[in-house]
Amino acid sequence: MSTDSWTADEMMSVAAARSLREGQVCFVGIGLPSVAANLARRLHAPNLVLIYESGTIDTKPDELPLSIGDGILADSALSVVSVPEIFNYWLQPGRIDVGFLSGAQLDRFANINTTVIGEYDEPDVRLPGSGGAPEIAASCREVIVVMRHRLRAFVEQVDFVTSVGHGSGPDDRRVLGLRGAGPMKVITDLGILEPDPDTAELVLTAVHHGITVEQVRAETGWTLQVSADLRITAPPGEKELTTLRSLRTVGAAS
Amino acid sequence: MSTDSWTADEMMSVAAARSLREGQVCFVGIGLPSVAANLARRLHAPNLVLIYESGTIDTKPDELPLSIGDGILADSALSVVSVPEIFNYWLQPGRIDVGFLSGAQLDRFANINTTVIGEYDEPDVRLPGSGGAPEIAASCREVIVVMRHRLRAFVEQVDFVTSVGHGSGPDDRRVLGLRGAGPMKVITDLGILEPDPDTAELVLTAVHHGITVEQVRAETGWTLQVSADLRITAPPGEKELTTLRSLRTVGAAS
Amino acid sequence: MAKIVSLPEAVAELVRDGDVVALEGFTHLIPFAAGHEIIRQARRDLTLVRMTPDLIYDQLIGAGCAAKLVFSWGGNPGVGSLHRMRDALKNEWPMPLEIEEHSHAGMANRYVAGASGVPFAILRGYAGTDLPLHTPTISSVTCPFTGEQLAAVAALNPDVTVVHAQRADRAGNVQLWGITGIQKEAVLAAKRSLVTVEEIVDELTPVPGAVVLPSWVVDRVATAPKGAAPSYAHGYYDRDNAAYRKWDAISRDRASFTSWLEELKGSAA
Amino acid sequence: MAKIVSLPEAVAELVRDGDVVALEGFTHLIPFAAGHEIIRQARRDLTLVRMTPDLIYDQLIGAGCAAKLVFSWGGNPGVGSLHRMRDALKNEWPMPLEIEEHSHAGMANRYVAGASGVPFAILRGYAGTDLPLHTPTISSVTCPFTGEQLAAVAALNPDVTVVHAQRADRAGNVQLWGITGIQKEAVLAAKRSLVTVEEIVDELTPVPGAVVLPSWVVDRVATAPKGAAPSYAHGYYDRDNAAYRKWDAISRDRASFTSWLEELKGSAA
Repeated sequence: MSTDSWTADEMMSVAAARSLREGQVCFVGIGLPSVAANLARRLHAPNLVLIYESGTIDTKPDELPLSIGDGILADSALSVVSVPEIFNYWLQPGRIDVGFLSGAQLDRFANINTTVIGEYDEPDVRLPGSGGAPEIAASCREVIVVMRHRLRAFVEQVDFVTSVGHGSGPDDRRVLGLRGAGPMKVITDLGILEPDPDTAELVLTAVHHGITVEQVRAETGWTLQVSADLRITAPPGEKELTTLRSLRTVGAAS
Repeated sequence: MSTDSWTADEMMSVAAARSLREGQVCFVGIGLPSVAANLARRLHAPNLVLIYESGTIDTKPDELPLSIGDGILADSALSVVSVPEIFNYWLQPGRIDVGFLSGAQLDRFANINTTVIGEYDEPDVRLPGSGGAPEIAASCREVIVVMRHRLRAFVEQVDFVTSVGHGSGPDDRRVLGLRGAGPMKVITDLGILEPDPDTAELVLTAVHHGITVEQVRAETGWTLQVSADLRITAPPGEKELTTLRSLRTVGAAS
Repeated sequence: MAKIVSLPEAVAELVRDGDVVALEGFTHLIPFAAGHEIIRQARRDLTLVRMTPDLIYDQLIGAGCAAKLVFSWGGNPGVGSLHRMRDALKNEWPMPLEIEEHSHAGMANRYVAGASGVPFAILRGYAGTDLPLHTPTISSVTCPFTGEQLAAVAALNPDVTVVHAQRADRAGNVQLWGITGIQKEAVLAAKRSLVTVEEIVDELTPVPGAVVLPSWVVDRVATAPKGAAPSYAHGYYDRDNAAYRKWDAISRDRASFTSWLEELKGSAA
Repeated sequence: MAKIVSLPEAVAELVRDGDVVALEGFTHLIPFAAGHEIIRQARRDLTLVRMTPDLIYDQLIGAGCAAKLVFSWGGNPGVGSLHRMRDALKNEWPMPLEIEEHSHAGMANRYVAGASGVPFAILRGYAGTDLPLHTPTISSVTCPFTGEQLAAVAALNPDVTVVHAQRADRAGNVQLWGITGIQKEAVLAAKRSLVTVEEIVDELTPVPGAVVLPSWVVDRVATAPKGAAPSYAHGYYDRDNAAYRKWDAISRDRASFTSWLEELKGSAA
């Protein structure tokens, strides 16, 4: 694949990487968030501090971990602590800048479902469950969600609230005692959604280069509002693409 | 000093050491308890597990520590853990066999005072305070108290309950939710006191070789009951005395 | 003091039908060999506890050892779903499976409470999520100083905890390092504990980041070289990622799983 | 990110009159140099927090820096009493000293709660003792699962925590080992933090048993070689037991203490 073209997933990873700022402390989930965070560290944010829920603090893996507790995360970490410690001392007090999450379903208030599709007791699809996500969503200063934009995933209301975004409106996080700001950006393979400051509903604030608002709407399960100053995401630069494509996952065939 | 004679303190340390059994896990305070525990380890209990509240687990110091956090305790430990961990994971759940304590005042129910002599707000003597003692007294399977037998220290009722012995009677520990058995032996430089199974009041169960009941009564601030089968503590043996006398304290002049 | 015995002996002595059993190891040092021995000895009605039930619990569930699963994230890390777990939940094959579901923070704190000898732990968690509606071991308490409400979770005290470690000494003191996860808490919270180790050595030389479990909090130590494979043992062998991917195919259908199971039962520990 | 500055700068920037200040180090790594700099800069009305106030707090109290002491064991370890603390309590010299007294387990859990961002911690403690009668930061809570009553202690969140460590790297990451006590919790619980170190090195090579504090949870790092003396720094120098004994004589009377104080004030950090 040349750097003249790129996949939607690549655009998503690049956009997500760009959303991280140098020196931030980032609590990273496995999968798309891990790709984006490790890409940012190789691009504009070499001192991005990566924390994984397995207890690895300030880890600088050469390759992408396949699982949240890969040995490469421990080997390259400044410090490895126990699992209770990572949640109680590091995540819970609100000292993490950015929580990076993904999900199977996301709704218009950016609530996330990774538990079940359908009823809890008789699910259509049983998903892995919570993991660290509920408390990442609660306690990080802000949350960035990275997930593919599909109609079945971007729903009016999630079937199960695994991790609270903005609940059912702008005041819910405060009432619930959640101290972080919650999801401030949802970065997809089509564009970027951000909560409206007044309603907390996700609105489309950017479409990626080559994507139309209609395409985004077609994959969104609620009547998507579009920001008055809709931006167009700059396409991936050559350095972004070559760096992203050079990221290898541990144990993967080259 | 020859091994034909010994001091009252030496008799006390030897008697305290004898009270520990091989393989027991022992939470040790500094001072007299530390001397006795380290003596036992060199005599009949080489696998006695010593734990100090500074976080050192299964420590085997060559010399006696001067303070609870001496480097010699860390150097010779199987494991060194944090102070919260030593209290929460190791002491609190009741996995320690013996807690070894001392005090400035002790009363007839073996309650211990290391806080103040006199009124709390206007004390005659301000003592160091609690340290780890209240929870050692609460949570160890049993407690052994080692302290010099003096009238001003062995009182009808302590001025301040720093660490609960048997409260005010046999049922108090259960009511208070204290799970260990509490002080089962008070070893002094004159003899040994043990709680009466029915009343929980300390009674004299042994006098040390050469000590009379009258001597003990004269130094006890309540009407001391004497056990029907009062024992006489065997005098320190040669090996006990030479081992005790060979114990050096870290940093002390030899 | 820990007794050093063979793995079949250890499982026979410690793990009983109906027990609450935790096999812990956060991605790293997962006690696969011990789990397989539990399958071979055909334990039944176990309540299986684990933050991240992955292949080993998929295998135990498929083999019919489990009546209940207590967990916070159930998947094949980096690969996908646990098909045997799904089949048990959806189709009660080979038997019904009850679940009790938490977040990682909740499960971690449940073990901490268990290890600490207190009946519950507090955390900032679960607020606004749907989990408390389904999980009775989640409640709340009010701070007596500030009036603030916090989540409370019930302590976990397994009948048996099983973990895998790099090594033990001849007295049964255990040492593990790398990502140490929740293993210390899981062992300290348990009524009985079994540690499988890569090797038994004369002396435990200090290792940076190591957790040491003294012999007197461990009931049985058994050697099980490569006992964490296909997960990994830091400093000994790497994760067998191919085996994780291969499990996806094996576990997808009952026939291929059943032949895998027959093969396991025919092998020795 | 931690800024690396001189000790006088660090104290000037972080420690303010009226602050709640914790200088921690459990017998080991006691931040004497930083405490002496606080005396030189004549801070006033501090609430001094420390599990084991020993010589350094005796000195701060005698120098008139403290309005209140929060503690669990106050003595000269292995020697005897703290005479300046006693004089302040009994005779209000050089000024009155309020106290808030806990057990070690209570103080440790207060720091844990502070580091964990929750307003209180629970423990099995204080039951039947006289401490709760005098200490308002001790209360109780009822377990929502078992109905059992447990002690509750209020979180400690100092304005500033000061600790001493063996070393830091040039980015301000801190490493300490040996008896690590309550230092991690005390730093993580604090609004601001200062770490004095024996030395700054290019790279923090792993050390068994070491605690690492990442640069981004530390505000200032200052080199202070022998900054823990007369306590000790594991791997660097031993405890000066003679100095501890000598303090007993110096601190016994106001005159000898005052001349000690004048000498300290005349010396540079």
